[in-house]
Amino acid sequence: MRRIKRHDRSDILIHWFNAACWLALLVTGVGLVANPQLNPAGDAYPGAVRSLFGGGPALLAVHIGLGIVWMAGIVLYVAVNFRGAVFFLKEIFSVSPARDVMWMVKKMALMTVGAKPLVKAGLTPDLPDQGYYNMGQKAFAQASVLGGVVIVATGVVMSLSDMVIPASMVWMVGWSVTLHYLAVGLVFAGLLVHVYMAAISRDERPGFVSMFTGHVPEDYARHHHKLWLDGLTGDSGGHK
Amino acid sequence: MKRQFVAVCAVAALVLTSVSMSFALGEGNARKGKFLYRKNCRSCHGASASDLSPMSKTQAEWKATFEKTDAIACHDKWPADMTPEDVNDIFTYLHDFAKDSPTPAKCS
Amino acid sequence: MPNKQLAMVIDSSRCIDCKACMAACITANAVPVGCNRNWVKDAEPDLAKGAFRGHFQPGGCMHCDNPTCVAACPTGATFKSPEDGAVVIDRGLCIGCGNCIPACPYGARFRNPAIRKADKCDYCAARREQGLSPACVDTCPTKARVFGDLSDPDSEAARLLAENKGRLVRLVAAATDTKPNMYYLGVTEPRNWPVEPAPPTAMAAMTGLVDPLVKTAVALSGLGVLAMLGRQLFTKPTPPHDGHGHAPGDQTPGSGDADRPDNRS
Amino acid sequence: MSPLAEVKTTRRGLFKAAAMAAVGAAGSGLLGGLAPARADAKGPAAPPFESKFSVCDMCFNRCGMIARVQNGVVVKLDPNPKFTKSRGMLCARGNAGVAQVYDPDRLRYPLLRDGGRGEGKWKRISWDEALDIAAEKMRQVREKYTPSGQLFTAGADMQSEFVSRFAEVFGSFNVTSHESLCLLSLNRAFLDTFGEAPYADVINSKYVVMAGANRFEALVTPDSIDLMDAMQRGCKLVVLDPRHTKTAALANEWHAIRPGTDLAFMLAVAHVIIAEKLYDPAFITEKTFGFDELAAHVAKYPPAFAEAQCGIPAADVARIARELAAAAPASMVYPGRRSSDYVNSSQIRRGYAIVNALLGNWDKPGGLLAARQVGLTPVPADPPWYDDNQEDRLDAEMSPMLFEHDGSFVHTRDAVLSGEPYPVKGWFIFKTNPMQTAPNRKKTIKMMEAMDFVTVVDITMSDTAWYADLVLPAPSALERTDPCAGLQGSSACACVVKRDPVVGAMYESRPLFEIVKGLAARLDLAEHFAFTIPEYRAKQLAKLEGAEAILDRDGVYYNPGQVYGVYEGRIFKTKSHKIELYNQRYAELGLDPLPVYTPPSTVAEGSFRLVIGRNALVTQTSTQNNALLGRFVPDNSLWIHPDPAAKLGIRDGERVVVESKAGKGELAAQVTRKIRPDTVYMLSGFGTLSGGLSRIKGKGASIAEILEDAADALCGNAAMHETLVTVKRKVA
Repeated sequence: MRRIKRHDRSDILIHWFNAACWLALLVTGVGLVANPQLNPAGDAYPGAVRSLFGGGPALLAVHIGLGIVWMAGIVLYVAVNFRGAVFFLKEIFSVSPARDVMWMVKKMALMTVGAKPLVKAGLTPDLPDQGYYNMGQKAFAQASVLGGVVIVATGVVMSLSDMVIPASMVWMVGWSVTLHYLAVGLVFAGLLVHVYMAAISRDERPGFVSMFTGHVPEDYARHHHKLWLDGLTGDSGGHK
Repeated sequence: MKRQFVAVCAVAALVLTSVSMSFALGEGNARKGKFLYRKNCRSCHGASASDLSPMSKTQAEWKATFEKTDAIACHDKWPADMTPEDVNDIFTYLHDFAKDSPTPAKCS
Repeated sequence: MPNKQLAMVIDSSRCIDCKACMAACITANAVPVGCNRNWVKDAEPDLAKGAFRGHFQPGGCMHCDNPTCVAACPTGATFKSPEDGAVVIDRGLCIGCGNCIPACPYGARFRNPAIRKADKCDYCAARREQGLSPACVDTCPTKARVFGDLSDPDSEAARLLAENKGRLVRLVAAATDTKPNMYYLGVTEPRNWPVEPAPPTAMAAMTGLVDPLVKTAVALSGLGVLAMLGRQLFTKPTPPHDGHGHAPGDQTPGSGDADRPDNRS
Repeated sequence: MSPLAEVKTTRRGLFKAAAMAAVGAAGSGLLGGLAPARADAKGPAAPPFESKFSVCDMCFNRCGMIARVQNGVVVKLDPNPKFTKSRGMLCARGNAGVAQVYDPDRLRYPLLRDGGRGEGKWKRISWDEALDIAAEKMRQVREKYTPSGQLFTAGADMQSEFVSRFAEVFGSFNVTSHESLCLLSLNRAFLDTFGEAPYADVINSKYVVMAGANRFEALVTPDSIDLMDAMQRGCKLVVLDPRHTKTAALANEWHAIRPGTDLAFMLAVAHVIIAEKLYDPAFITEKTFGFDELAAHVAKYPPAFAEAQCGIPAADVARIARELAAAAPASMVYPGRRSSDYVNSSQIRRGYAIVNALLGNWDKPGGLLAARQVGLTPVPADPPWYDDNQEDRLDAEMSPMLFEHDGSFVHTRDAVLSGEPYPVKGWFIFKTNPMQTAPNRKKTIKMMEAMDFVTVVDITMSDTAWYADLVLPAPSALERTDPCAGLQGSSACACVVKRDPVVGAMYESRPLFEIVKGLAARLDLAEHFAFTIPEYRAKQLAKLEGAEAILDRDGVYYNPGQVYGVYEGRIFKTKSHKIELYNQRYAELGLDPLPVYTPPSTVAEGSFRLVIGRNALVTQTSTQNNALLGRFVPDNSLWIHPDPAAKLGIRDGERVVVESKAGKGELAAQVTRKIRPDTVYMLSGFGTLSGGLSRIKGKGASIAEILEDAADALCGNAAMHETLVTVKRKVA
């Protein structure tokens, strides 16, 4: 079967780099929230992580360090593969309401409650054709990008709070905490689905594998990303 | 200082007549007296065993003491070159800064 | 409850408003210009009405048992020390968000412009490490400020407290009892100055809105994943490399749906 | 580049260097970095500090303290808990001693005037050059005008005795101290009543009348602390003050007395005590002189008289008299301290002394205490005799009851200006600032101008230094080895203290002792300073065996001794050898032997009596540039009552111009009911001329500029409350 190139090396690298950073930042970041009114991972979690890292200040330093690494990695990726980045952004933010939103609604229903309710609602269970990314992927990518921007911006503000932020702008730090938490929380909610879909769901296994190999089987591409496949010319494949 | 001393001693000077000295006690130069006291007396009465300072006596006591200089215990040890004026200066110093004087000598 | 409870017992009737406590504190703790970790309040009499008796009231962070500042801190940088019951700030963990400052009814906290972080009285932790009492207590001319461990009945503070049962005053905001560990003996003035803690909107939004929202989103998403997982576990597996994008639902037995291998998902 | 610019540049450069090495003004980030181990995880834990004993120098009280030193930097000053005179406390100023050491405006090296007097142009010179010049100028003055042609003025400092010693061996009779701008009237009055200036046993008192004193703000140890302790135990405090001071605010009773009428109050109290026979007849007979004369005298001063003069209801006056007498002998009229108020202040304070005598509180718990001998041995010089010298002090003939050791600054200044009785052309000043503390600054400037050469030794560029010819930098108290000093703290203690350096002398500063030693060497007087301070101390402590070791161990040495009843079997050091209610010497000099009430000058409509004072955060001008204290008292303001303020259209916080015959000043108005409508008040220590005090420059108004000069008729103490001023809203 023909294998179609879907990701090049920098795409794969940045994806897993991003994933690793996210995991590490999440583990450390959640440990930095210590307030009985919040404590998203339970009251014992912050203490445990802090002692693991040699105290709260050390944990904070590690978290900030990881954040810097994360940002630097992404910047590097954009520098190395600028066209790829632009393609990615273009793809994820091009949403066709009729096709993509309908896809999303149907897909969510099929994945959880099955086709019956769809039929009852007068819809066919057929999913509209999708492009390079399906709408689920787009939605999560959008959340990741927008959330990422918020996370980075607020993270930078918080990290700089004791270096350059003047007294009159302390409110920014306070709001940064809130927005950082909000953004991480929402992206994390999406992340759960993403991880499930990619790593656990049998259906998406070829997509998962492509994140290592860079290639997908043609029929998988046809089934899942028909519009993309249709748009490809020649054998060279790839999305560029 | 001089004026007050004059006033204070005016009555006394009239009443008292000096036996051992040829002139009235007082009206000497207290500053010179301080110098002479330190030069001549402090070797024995200095800041050592037998402390003696203006504060050691009242004005009346100093007066009584100096009315009979011959009777002062250490009189024989006084330097030969000490003139009656010198003695009067010393008296004036001791008297002016006596413990019941208006300006007692300072101490710690 | 901490093993110890450090506290200050203040006889404000002894205070002469000389501000030695403030000067000592500034020096001991390098408190920057424009900030103070402690204070002396002045209950000025109304001279126009013939009153003349004033009252001076030394104060500072009250190291409350129910600290609203701790509740306002997102990172736990401000916490009640489990060792001695003091409310302290871990500067290394403080991210300078400023949430704690308006959360204190006593105005005891400030943003230290030199370090750009929250600051306040820590009962002179560094001095205590070296066996000294807090600078304000040590220096106070009239010994209006007494400091000690309330759990130690032999401490002067505990003794004073025991001796003055029934005439102890704790200054609290009208609607919020933070259970301060600063006790005033007998009459003290002024008394109505503590304000209601007012954590900034950012913090209120975080605890009241953002946190429930995030947790709900994560919970829903988690439930969704569980549902999908459940569906996946109880259906027959799709061949891993057939490249067919079968939605799991499609293979659910008894779902009644036709198998549509050409379904483009 | 002008020399001034050069000096300034260098100063700034040096400051930077010093700030790096040491600590900037208190509160700077640098101090933070050097503060004791902080809960700052970002820096390594600071090492534990060294603790060294010292003695505070931020005012005259000399409280024992412990300096905490870290890496050669003083980071904190704490009270010495073993120091009972201060009851183991350190006030705000004491705490601010750190900021004094690290004041960025500290003088760094000798400066020679390089422009007009007061113009602020200086040339940096070496110490050798400085001492050569100063000595040569002194030699010239001595040759031209006799040794007494050189004036010496020293503030309250543990090295000031070396100024007196130097003056003595140099041959000058003209030494003035800070005291004649402060407390001589009080000393005069009590000395002429009891034969000595007493200590008040406040802690054991049950009833204290405090007039013209503000003990809860102008701190005196142990009195201020003891007063609070006594009050906690039920002692009643009655405050007479035209101002609502913090002392008044804490008192049981406050009467806004008309300024300058305290004597009427005291005479009326005496009247009531005598008329109602509230005294102890045995005490009166046995210990006092002139009771009958007093009784006849005060018959003229019933409480109604006091009411008319003081504005205090007669019934209150009588009641206070009765309450005082009922609590006697554990009751007192607090003697006070600064009494440089009126031309008749000695007589006013005689009134205080007489009431105390009637209360029979002398030498008794809760009353007035005699000085106790601490046991230090004086180390006198053996000065040469100069035949070619003046007869007496310059100001000797200007006051009938002058203090030989203190003189009168106000009179001395007049004599310098007139050149009579003889010219004085050289002036050596150590750590005192008459330019800012003596009334009528214009005259002090003229006095400076009349001088051939003025040398000032200080730690910062005071206004006085600003007008000098040669300015020599001295180390602060924490950087010096100082001789022992004997201190008495009322009934608390009689003790000895000393100073050893806590840190090394900063910059090129040299202690006064080294300076006069250097001058003496150049003037062939070296033999009189042929000792070190430790050697000098050993002589001082000759009779106190083991004292030195105890001083090293505790920071203070106590000489236990009898506190009460020391006068049993002893005479009073007065002419009659009794407590002189009636002063015989006054009578002989043609002065009032009993204090005769003279009303203060009338304050006309539209004018005010200016009263001055200080608070617990200010020691006149010696703390004026202190960065820490400046946080509490950044400026002075004019207290003015709302009624006259309204008439004058002055609102709180507005700038006003205060003007007297002597001069004027501009400052902010503080419209407050804390002051009588006929009186205005301002804090001392502001309105400087010096360009070397960056923190205080341009702030507030100077009392010295506005106060007119008057002097106590008896002892020549400055009379600071005789000045009437007008107040106008400053027109922008």
